[in-house]
Amino acid sequence: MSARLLVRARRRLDSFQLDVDFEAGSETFVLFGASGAGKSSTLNAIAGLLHPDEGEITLDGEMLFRRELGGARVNLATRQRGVGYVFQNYALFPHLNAADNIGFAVRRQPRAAQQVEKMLERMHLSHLGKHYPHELSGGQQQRVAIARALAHRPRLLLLDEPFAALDQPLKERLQVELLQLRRELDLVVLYVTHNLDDAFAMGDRIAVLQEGRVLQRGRPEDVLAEPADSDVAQIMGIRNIFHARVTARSPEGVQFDWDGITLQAGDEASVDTGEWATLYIVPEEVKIIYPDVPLSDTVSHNVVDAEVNGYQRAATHHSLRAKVSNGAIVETRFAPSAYSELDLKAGAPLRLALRPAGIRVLRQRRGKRR
Amino acid sequence: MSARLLVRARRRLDSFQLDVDFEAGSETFVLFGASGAGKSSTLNAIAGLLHPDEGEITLDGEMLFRRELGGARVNLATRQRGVGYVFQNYALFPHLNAADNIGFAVRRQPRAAQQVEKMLERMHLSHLGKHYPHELSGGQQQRVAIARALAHRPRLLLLDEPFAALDQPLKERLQVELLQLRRELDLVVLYVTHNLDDAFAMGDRIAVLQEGRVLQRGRPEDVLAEPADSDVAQIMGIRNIFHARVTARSPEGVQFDWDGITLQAGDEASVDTGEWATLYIVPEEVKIIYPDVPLSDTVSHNVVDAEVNGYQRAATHHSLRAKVSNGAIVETRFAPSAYSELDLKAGAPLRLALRPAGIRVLRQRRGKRR
Amino acid sequence: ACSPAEERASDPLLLVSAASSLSRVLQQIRVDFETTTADRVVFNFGSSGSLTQQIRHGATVDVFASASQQYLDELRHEGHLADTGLTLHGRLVVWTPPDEEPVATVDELTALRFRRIALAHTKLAPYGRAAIEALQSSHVLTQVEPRLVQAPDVLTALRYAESGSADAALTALSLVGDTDGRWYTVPADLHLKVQLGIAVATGSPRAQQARRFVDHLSTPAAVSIFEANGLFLTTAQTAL
Amino acid sequence: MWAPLLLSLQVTVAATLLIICIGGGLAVWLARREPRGRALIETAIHLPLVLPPSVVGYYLLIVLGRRGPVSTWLEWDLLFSWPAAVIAATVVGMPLMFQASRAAIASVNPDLEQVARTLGASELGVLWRVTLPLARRGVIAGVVLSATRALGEFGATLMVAGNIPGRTQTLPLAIYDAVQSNDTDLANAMVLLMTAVGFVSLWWVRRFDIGPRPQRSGTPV
Amino acid sequence: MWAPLLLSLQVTVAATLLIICIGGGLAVWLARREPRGRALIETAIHLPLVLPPSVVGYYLLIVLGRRGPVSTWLEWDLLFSWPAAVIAATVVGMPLMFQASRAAIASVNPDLEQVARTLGASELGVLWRVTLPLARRGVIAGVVLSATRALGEFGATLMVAGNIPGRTQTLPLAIYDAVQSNDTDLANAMVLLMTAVGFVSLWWVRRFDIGPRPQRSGTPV
Ligand SMILES: Nc1ncnc2c1ncn2[C@@H]1O[C@H](COP(=O)(O)OP(=O)(O)OP(=O)(O)O)[C@@H](O)[C@H]1O
Ligand SMILES: Nc1ncnc2c1ncn2[C@@H]1O[C@H](COP(=O)(O)OP(=O)(O)OP(=O)(O)O)[C@@H](O)[C@H]1O
Ligand SMILES: [Mg+2]
Ligand SMILES: [Mg+2]
Repeated sequence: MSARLLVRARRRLDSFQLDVDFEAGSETFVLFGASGAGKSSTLNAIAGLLHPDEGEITLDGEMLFRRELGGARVNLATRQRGVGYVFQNYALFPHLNAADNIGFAVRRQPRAAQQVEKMLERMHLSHLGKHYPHELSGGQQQRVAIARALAHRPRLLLLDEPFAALDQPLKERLQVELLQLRRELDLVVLYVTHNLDDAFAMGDRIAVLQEGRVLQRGRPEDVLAEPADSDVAQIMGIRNIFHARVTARSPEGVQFDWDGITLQAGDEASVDTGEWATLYIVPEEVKIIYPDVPLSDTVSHNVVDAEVNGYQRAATHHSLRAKVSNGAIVETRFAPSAYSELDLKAGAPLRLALRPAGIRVLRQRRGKRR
Repeated sequence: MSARLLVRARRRLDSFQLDVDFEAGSETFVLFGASGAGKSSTLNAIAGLLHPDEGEITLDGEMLFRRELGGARVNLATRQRGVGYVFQNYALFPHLNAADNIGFAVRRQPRAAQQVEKMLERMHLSHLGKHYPHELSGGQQQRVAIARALAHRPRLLLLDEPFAALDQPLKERLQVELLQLRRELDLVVLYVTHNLDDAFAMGDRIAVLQEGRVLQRGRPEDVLAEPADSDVAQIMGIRNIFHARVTARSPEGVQFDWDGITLQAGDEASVDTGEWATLYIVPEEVKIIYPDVPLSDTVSHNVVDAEVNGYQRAATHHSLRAKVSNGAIVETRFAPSAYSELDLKAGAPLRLALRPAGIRVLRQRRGKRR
Repeated sequence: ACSPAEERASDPLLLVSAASSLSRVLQQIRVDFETTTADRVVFNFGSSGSLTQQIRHGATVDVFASASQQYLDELRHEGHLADTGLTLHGRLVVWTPPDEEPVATVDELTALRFRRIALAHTKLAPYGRAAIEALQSSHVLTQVEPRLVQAPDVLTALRYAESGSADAALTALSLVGDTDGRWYTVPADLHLKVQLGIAVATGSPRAQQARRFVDHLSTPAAVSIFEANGLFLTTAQTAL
Repeated sequence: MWAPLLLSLQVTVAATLLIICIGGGLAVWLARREPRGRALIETAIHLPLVLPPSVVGYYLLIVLGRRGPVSTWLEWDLLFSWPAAVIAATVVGMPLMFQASRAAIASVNPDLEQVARTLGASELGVLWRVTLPLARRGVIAGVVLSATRALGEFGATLMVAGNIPGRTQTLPLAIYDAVQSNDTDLANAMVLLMTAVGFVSLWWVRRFDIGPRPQRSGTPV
Repeated sequence: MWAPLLLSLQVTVAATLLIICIGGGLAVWLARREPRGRALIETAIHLPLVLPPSVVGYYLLIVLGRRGPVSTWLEWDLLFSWPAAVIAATVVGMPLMFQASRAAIASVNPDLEQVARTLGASELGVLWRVTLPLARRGVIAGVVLSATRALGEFGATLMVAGNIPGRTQTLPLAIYDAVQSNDTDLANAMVLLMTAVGFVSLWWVRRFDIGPRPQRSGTPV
């Protein structure tokens, strides 16, 4: 039988209510959500470190936990659950050096020393086996924690932001190794992250969490392409989400009234005239119009007046936030070299073209207005 | 006088040797480097938690530390250095709740309660003031640590991966706030990160660290555009770095012999025929050639045979690693939707076009061969 | 109001340091004494050795009642005690618990039913020394020696037997009066006299009252209380 | 029965305060430092624990006695007064406070002390607001142990303070007297009283012991 | 002087082992749990600390005596033998071990115990490989305190073991005798010997105390 994890758990923590429900097979299943969404609490429940008020957790058909009105109670001890857990704060044993931390579970096994040696190597820590946790850098500590969980050979691997303290090249290498290992050992891996790229790189499927609940599950591409509602869209990093009313439909697309601005969208969304819709504008498709250059064809639609509100740089793009005439803030993204001649200080006036191809409608169930 | 921090410190830690040297003004100065590069150790030295074997640290003209052959020794107590330090592991006081952690330094000041309240609000933690650290999520703990350091009103802010546990939207908001605050208070901010986008978003200037040494300093865009050597290039996330020999120069560009493959580069690098050069290929400019479609103009140069070596997904792009005929691994990047018809399983043969415009030469001092 | 020492010096209470084994009899005499005079007495009970050390190192007491004449002599020699005082002697008894057949001679202690025989410290306590002598004079010491259990003082020796931890105790007649058990008084000629002494301290800030108290101890009323408790007056050196 | 109890409480409170100050101070001093002769200092502190209390009392007698330094230099005649009982209880209870709280203080995560320093706390502030709260349990254990030891102190007290009813007779001494004079009922009553005092104070002190939170700053579990 | 020393060491070692097992076990049990009547249990453990040792000895005498349960049910006649001294020392030293190690065990970061459980450690394994090593300092403090207390135990021992030279006369009893008989030289010599024993054992135990590393898993500082 293939590996399979079922989780249904409800737990009140003060003012926070955890109420999650998902299943994962032999795959990397990503728990994605903002800070405080309940990701770590979910892992704790699965590991048996947090007892749900109600719920059921099974792994490969074996009941790990069950507590329900009228049902028999089950609560398998943590050590019998066969999980490997990388804590968000690592929780390394301060009295053991790196090698002994990793060897904690396997110490008694034959060839334990070699196993530990191999793990250290895998984590690029060979020279640091004798270091105690407080003699390791943050990223080195994190790798020891990963190695320790792996060495235990679990059925189910719980990773709480396991690469958050690692640099990009190292992270990528370890991610590849982890995926390989997962396949070899047919593990269920739960992977907590709030980095979208990591979610895509690792996740066969993803669950989007907010305030303790699972908002949407699915393949990462699918969730990004069709977020269930504007909350999911926002969590998935989609920018420029707005509500607008459909004023007309034509073969070329839909026309919206967006708080006083008329928008022409290329999207052939199945929305009817008069309805409210949630739409988003892809920031790369928002262009800044050079004031003294005649409008080219590509930027001749949806031209709005705006005012610079903020400017941010990243390695491969810059982004600018502008307040458009109806008061909304629109983000635009472009190559670092673009628009360098323009004056983009906060408050400077400018004109934006919101290209129709970049205006998409969220295919959502009747959304709440925000 | 404008704020100014000078750091020169040397310290042996077991097999690791810290040997840093940089200065920062009223700006956000990013310490960038791989795991174990010595970033945290550098901050510790500045805060007075690690004593250099030799060196000198001054802040706004005041000597914080000095220890030199034949010089008078200075070692200002940590509490007099006026630093605010966000530890990589947060180091929250477990016996104090969030509000009391934040108020630790200001407790006695008038209006301390309001100050704390405001800080909690700023960090989006208003409802969690009464929670103890172990009742907070990882990201919430991290924000408490940031608020605590800020509330102290330091002259110099040391941030050790301060947003590593936060989701993207929250991180961006806090980054903007932090930059504002820095400007208002005219602080020197040292910002440790290994996330390139963060380095660009926050860093007025950046220092690239490796094995305890500063390899290069400068504006992030400049360092990325002109990395001092292939190590820096690699740390800055530049892919496909290779060594090749210049075989010819022509008005259109340079021709290289890359371990048996002839490469045409668009770059007008100042390299002479016969010289060795370090070059890199921008992964976005590597195109996969559809086997049955005639070569278009854009992909007619530098066509090489290759074999799929790995495939990785991210949110906004996918990337493929291919082993080309001379044995090198070349990474290519493309939109998630591209090439979906192709069979890109590991081992599948394919042809790549390395567009001349994407082949750049590192302007470096005589580099070591790797 | 001032230093503790001055406070104590001006305190009208007469402080009598006394061996714990004398506590019963001295309490009775105090009642008698306090009905005849206006003086008030307070006791400081302890082991004679400790009390001796206290006096030696300058503790302010008015009267010292030692379970061992030897300590008294030492202190007197060192000048801590005045000549005023009296000497008593006690009687050694073989005490047996109520459920045990009492003995009629010391020899009977060789009987095997006496698996453990408690006695006081054989070097420091006069009753302990006397017990050894009595056993020796009865020619049974070598036989019973392995069965002897040495308690720190006569009181504890009695407790051992009372609690059933020992089958018999060689203890003081002065202690057994109110016990349930039975006892055999060892003939006085089997051991050297067990001498107890009471004397006035030279450092006493209430020398007058102290002497009055010591004098009272040799009055017929006090002597009869002593005798009722198994203690007998040997000599008395009165103050006047 | 009540006079000895009150005196005992008075002596215990005074001794405990002294023990907390001196023993706690020594513990703080020696928790992280390694002064030369540290082992000697520690042995000296522990000595009253290995010696029979009455022998400790004997040495105290010499120190406090008429020819001792306290009497000749300070002109304090403390023998047979309740302060002498306080001194005896202090000396005998000290090692308990010292050892238990030193261990706890040495176990505090130094990072947390460091971060307090970066926040401008003085060394005293660090001690008071970080180290001691985090070492709370061990320090309280030390206080409990030394206070109960002080409450039960007997041998050394008997030696230097005497056993004078109404003046220096503490509850343990009264119990001893009662046992000696075979007054089992009184003895048992006073033992019960002692037990009650112990129970109440343990119960009271436990509230601090549990404290607000466990010592960690981890992820919720 | 040498016979009492050897006997003292023998008694101390045996008592310390008992204390570690029983006191340590109770500490582990009560460190994290709140069974009903916990305060009562703790009071009972602490009782020997608040009572004068000789009174403890008196009660032990009753328990161990010929009419007590140990003698009548178990048919063990322990009085006036060295095992009785061991029992006296154990009872008197127990609260020190209990209190000091309970505090240390309760202060261990529960996350670390949890992570050990996820790594398949049994409860005993967690205790042995995580909790105790991390509570090391406090546990050692407890052992040191109770061992030295056992070494110096006098009042209760005197009561139940007697003071039989060569058989049950431990070093403290010998010192007491010497002091009582005003043999100052012998007393001082034996006190010096006691001090030396204390010094050597403290010095020896300190090696474990310092241990490999401070208790934290933080960034290097
Ligand atoms: N013991 C507790 N008592 C009260 N509230 C708690 C407790 N533990 C957690 N919480 C709350 O539960 C919520 C979820 O916490 P959790 O650690 O699961 O978040 P998370 O998704 O892992 O966040 P992060 O990405 O910041 O680590 C948080 O708001 C936190 O404050
Ligand atoms: N006390 C110590 N003893 C020995 N080596 C140490 C000690 N402290 C740190 N090191 C070593 O020094 C190097 C630098 O550590 P540092 O914490 O400064 O790295 P870092 O750049 O902050 O890395 P990361 O991004 O992983 O946090 C590491 O290799 C670490 O193992
Ligand atoms: Mg978390
Ligand atoms: Mg670091």
